[in-house]
Amino acid sequence: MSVAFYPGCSLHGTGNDYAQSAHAVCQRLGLDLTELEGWTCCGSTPAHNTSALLSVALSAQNLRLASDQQRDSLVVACAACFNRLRSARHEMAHDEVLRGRVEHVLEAPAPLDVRVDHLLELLLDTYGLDALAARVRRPLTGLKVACYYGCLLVRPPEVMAFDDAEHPTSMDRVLAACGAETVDWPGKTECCGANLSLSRSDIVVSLVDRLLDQAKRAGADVVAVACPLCQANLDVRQTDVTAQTGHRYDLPAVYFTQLVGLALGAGADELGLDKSFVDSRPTLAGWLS
Amino acid sequence: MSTETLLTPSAPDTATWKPRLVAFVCNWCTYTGADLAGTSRTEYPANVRIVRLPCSGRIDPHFIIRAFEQGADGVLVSGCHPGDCHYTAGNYHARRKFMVLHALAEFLGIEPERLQFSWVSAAEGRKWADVVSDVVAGLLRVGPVQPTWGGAGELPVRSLSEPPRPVPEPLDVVGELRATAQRWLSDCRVDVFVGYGQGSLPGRLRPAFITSPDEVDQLVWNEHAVNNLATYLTRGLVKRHGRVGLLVKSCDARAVVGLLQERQIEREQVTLLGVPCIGVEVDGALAPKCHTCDSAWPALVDEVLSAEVPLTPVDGEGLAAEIAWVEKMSPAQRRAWWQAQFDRCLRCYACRAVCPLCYCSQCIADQSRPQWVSKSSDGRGNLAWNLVRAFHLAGRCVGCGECTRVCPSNIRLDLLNAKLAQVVRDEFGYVAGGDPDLPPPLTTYLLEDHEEFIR
Amino acid sequence: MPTASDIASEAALAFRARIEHLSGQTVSSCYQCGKCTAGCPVASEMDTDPARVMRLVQLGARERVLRDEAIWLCASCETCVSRCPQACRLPRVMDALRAVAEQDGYARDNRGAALLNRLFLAQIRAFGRVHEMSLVAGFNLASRRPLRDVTKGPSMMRKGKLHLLPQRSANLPAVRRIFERVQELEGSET
Amino acid sequence: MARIGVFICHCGENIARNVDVDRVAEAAAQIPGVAHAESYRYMCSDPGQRKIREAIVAQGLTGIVVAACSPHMHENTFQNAVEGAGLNRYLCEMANLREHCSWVHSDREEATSKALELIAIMVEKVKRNQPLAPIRVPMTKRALVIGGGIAGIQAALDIANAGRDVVLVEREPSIGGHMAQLSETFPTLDCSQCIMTPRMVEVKNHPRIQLYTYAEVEAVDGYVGNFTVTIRRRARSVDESKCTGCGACTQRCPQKKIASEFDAGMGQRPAIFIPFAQAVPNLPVIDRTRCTMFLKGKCGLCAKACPAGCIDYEQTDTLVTEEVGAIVMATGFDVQPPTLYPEYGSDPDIINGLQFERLLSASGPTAGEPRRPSNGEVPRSVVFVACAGSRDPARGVPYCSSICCMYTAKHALLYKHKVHDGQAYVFYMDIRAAGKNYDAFVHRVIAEEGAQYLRGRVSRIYRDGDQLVVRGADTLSGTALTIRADLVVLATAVTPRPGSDALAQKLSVPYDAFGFASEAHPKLRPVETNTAGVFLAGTCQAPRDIPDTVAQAGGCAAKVLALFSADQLEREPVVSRVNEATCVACFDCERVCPFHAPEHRELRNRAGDLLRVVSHINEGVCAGCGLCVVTCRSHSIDLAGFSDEQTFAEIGALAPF
Repeated sequence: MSVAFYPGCSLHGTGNDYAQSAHAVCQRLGLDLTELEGWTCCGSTPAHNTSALLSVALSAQNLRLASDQQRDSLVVACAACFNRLRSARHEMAHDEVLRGRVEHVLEAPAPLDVRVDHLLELLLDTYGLDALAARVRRPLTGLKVACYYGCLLVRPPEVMAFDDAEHPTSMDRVLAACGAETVDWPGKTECCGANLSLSRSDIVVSLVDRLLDQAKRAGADVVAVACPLCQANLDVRQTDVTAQTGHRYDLPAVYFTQLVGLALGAGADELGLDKSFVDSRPTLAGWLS
Repeated sequence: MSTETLLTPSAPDTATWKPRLVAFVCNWCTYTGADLAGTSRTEYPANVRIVRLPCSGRIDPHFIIRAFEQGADGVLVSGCHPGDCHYTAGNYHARRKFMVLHALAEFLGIEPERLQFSWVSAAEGRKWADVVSDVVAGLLRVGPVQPTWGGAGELPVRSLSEPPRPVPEPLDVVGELRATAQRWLSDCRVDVFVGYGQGSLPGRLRPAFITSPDEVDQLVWNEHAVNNLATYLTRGLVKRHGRVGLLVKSCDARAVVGLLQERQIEREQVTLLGVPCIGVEVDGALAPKCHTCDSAWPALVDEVLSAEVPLTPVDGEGLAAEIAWVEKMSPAQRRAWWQAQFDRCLRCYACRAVCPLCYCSQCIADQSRPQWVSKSSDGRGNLAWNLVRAFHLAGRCVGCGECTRVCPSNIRLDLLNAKLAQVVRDEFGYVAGGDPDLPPPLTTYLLEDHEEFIR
Repeated sequence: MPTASDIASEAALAFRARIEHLSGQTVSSCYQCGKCTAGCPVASEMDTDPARVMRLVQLGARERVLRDEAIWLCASCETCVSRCPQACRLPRVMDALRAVAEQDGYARDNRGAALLNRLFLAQIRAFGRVHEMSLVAGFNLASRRPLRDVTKGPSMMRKGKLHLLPQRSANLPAVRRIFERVQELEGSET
Repeated sequence: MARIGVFICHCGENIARNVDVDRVAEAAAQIPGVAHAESYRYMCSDPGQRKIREAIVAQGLTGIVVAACSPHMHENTFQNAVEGAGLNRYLCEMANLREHCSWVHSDREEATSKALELIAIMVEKVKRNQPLAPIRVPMTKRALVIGGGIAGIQAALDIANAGRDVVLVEREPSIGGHMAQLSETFPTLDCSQCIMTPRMVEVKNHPRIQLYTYAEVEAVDGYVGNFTVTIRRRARSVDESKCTGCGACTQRCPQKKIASEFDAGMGQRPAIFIPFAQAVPNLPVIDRTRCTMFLKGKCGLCAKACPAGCIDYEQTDTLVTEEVGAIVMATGFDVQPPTLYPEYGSDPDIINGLQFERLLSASGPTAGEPRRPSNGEVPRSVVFVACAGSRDPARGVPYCSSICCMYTAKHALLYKHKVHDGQAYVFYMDIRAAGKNYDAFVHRVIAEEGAQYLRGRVSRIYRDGDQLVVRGADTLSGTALTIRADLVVLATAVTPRPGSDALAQKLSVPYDAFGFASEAHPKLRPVETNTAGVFLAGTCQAPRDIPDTVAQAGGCAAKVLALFSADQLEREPVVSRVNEATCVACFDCERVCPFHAPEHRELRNRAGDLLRVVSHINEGVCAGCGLCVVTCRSHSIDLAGFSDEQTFAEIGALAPF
């Protein structure tokens, strides 16, 4: 199976620590994570806010590139891009009228031959938990992790077909294979406010406040995420939370790839652990040799 | 030469032509659904005429044929959704029959728009109106039934994909055959033994009915033993003679299975002597049915003659290739092709006489109140007869090919039979002539039977 | 406030039909159970909660719903979708409302999500990708709050999370063509 | 020579507006065989019917076509009218000019010509109609009632009290059904067991009722008036003739921690148990799936404890056969478990309404004190969620379960009565309180008892420490709200009893997509089914409350008694008949018939020698679907009223349009 990696805009910007750690993990596991050549923006929320056709077409353009480059699967790390790409594929497959319109816009047949997989699925299904566990050098024993899936990985369930939409465990299983103890907490799939971060940061602050509170009370040392937007909200907004509510958490929000990389023996700089606002290094010191 | 077509053409003035749609509907769901369309004042085209019957299970394929004969441009068949049947299962049975009919119509080149099926519940007034509008729109698209003559004559009757093959030397079993028959008759195991005897023409065999051990020398076996002796296995024969011994090739034995299933004969009334067969002759070549026959040995036997059977690989596609060849034609071409065939039908009913599974004491083709099939040998009657014959054999024909062999007009009845056997196999997972304890496929159903062809 | 005649008017019905068409959702199937509101992360911030937005669309209360801030607050988190008893994809309705609000000029003064959408798409058009730093800067400028999050930028830059210059995708022409053809197709339909 | 009369109805303006009735009448008179044609404003009215009767007599008509509305509307009316004039009622047909023509086609020209054709079609049919006589068959005047809940009990008592024998079969070890499990009943707050128990005892002591508990219907053969029912009596492992119900065995059983079915899992029972104190019969039963003796082959404590020596580990199931003439299906309902929605999760403190009933019942595991299953404490805050599975086409059931609004209100009230300082919240979508005094009851719960009603659904429930967090909405104020609760009670959907679909199949009763048995007509034949002689009582047909169930059960009893009131059965003569001369006895008819109507008939000569065996349709069983007719290749079967000849004649009249 030939895969191409779709980073998306954020992983080339604010989420570059996600990209960095994802590459570090895949390199150690011997998984090819070559970037899709000439990728373009998936359109994200602004596109589907504006035109359903534009949204699907912008995503389909990338599927088309992958198809032209003879890739079987597009692997995505950013939950938001993943959602757009998989939705676009789903909608083209299930709505003939839309498919026709997209084909008209792309001036090419709909690229339905390319699958869209999330990095978690790559680890779980392609690589396998047993194989992953066998590669663990520094088991994360004793580290309590609250896995945060957010919205876009799992919803809508009919489209995403990713895990159990209300009680997902994919990330928990991956991190458990790395030796971490994942906590059960009610915030797993609650929304962090997503791109309201720019336009209505006050809303995001109150949502993040609740999430951090729940994670903290569940006993988590860190929150693990799979989306640059979630990470930014949970991490960067912690100072605003304190300013707005007086609650202080100091709860690091790290990418799950950073934790997996850690378990596989990668160093802090290689994983970009230096890049978050709430420094995770003190918490993770025990596993940073 | 008949100038009528598969579907009686109207002579339409295209400008004012209005499609004529006949709807056969069940009383409880669709008729009531159409009532609801009325109470809801949901307008739909006036081209439809409803014939009310108690259940979709009461909708006889003959009614549909007759509607086309009467000049309908299209027929709509509609009943209750699965699970809703007033009679619990009528629609499930109907669904199987319609599946076969649908495939048959398509195979004959009748445009799918002309024969449509739907489930409309008593609550679906809107759906009824939509279905009628849709079907009428489809008929407007395909237009009036077009005459098909001309052009058909250029098409060959037979595909050339399978060249004739030589007939192998017959196995030498005659001695053992006569000895076995003699033993059975002497031991009073059977009262009559039915095998092959020498015919009056060279290279032709006739059935031999041996009732005395002294007569067994009349029995012969060679490559001309093409007749299906199961045809003679009737209640009358049993009544006249008592227990029957029957010589069966593997294809004949399959017909016996059908007769057992349909209780035309009791198992203990017949003793089967299997003869290993590696092919029989038709028109100087290996019979078409033998191309794809994969068993020299009959499955259902009491005793079997011994012989060393050379291994011959089954490599022919046989009728499947020819079916594909027919299906590759456009619907109009197919219709013309079949038209040309049916036009030649003399209504001699040799096909009926020779078929082991056509055993009715009074065939509906001979009935006159009502007259199911027009008796004259014209386009209308010929179509009805050939459709009825094929439909009655759906899920029952064992593919012995006798009907086609005896047809004086070379009508490809075997293709019709084989096509429906394909449908029955693919859709219902059933092959005729296998297990005598299985119910025939058109007398049973599965909840999950396909219904993609039903709206 | 809409009057009874507004609600029953042809214009009201046409508005509902337009939203149903654009969203592909049967808005009239909503029976106001409120499960969307109950699970919505931002419902408490909305003057008009999601269920009520659906009701207003059912009534065809165009003016009121298109001017409502609520339609710009939906975070497209899809929580409602996964729990809706009528399997309605409410965020699609919100998308449709935003698109109509944008087309019909109701979003011109919006300094929040609508503005962000425009800037975001402009970036895709310009580079094929989005450049976060100039997006944020542009947004803050245009929304006349240039100092928002002013402390975060330098720190992000230090951490190597922001690049000064935008990247340009090699397939920028293809992206521009997509925008053109979508506009062409949708323009020809309205 | 046929003399057909055609009577065209204007239906006021309903037909006449779009169909030129006068022109149709003129043209109809020209159809060969038509001796009389006229139109009238209202054919179904008295003067209209009189016109038909007079014409029959005056003109010597041999068949009638009434061109009016749907036969489903007035076929019976006109058949009666025809019969009144001395003509056989089956010589009357209707052409549907209203529902199928004037109401759906606005082009007057098209509608008029179609109307004429519809008449022509029916004229051709009626020419070939045969006079038919109702079918009479003998019957056994004894009824079977399946299910011993309130529906079955009521039906059995009503029939037995009217002097007919009843066989009552109950699957569980005791009769009583769900009603015996309930605490108090809305809106009167009668103690459910107090009103139920005397009925149960009455059943047991009734000389005309044969009661089988712990038994199931295995097979049903035959037809209305003449059913043969095979009943499987499951082994109780207890000798019923000797047991006194002293309960010594149940006390000695070492297995004490089995979730009690009667307590809906809220309480526990031993492996040998009497389901509840007032059980009828008051006999224990061994649950063989949990009994140590059956699982490990040793124990025998109950046998040692029994003073009467009636424990019998060797007992086996027995089959009994009963002859009955009518069957009442009263198999009842279940409620879905409280775990349907993943967003609500599964938590011991999230229970369904039936479980809460057991917590509220004086005979329940907490003696009527509401307590949290997780820790046994009295809940200070309870959230009730109505429609927790009902009216949810996406993931639950689309229908309304009908009883939840009322029992939830009752729950809130009983909870407030028992926990005075507790708070009750009720999430609801609509309050459906259409019964007598129901609405006042709900209002009382809201206004006087102080239950906080919130109009909206709950989106999510999760545990936070010792409590549950419930996130719901109140759509009336347009707010999302969060409530911390000690207990959540979900009014889960009412579904048919598992296995009732299999039973319906045995009875040849259709059922809907959810398994509820289908009545013959939703308005006019609500307790009958399409299988003659089988009737429906209670919630096996649709969710309903106790008064409706009791009323329906009474209706069933009346139908059964009416059936039994005649000496012989009379049936519609639309049945199949076999032409024995041409039948080839393949018996495909037998294979396809859903009602097992075809039988084997032996034809013998005068000397008694068997000539042939042919198919024979039992007219008492035949429902008239015509499936056998189509299946018969030799067309030796025909259907009276919808014969091949009639249908061919109809088709023959179709062309040219």
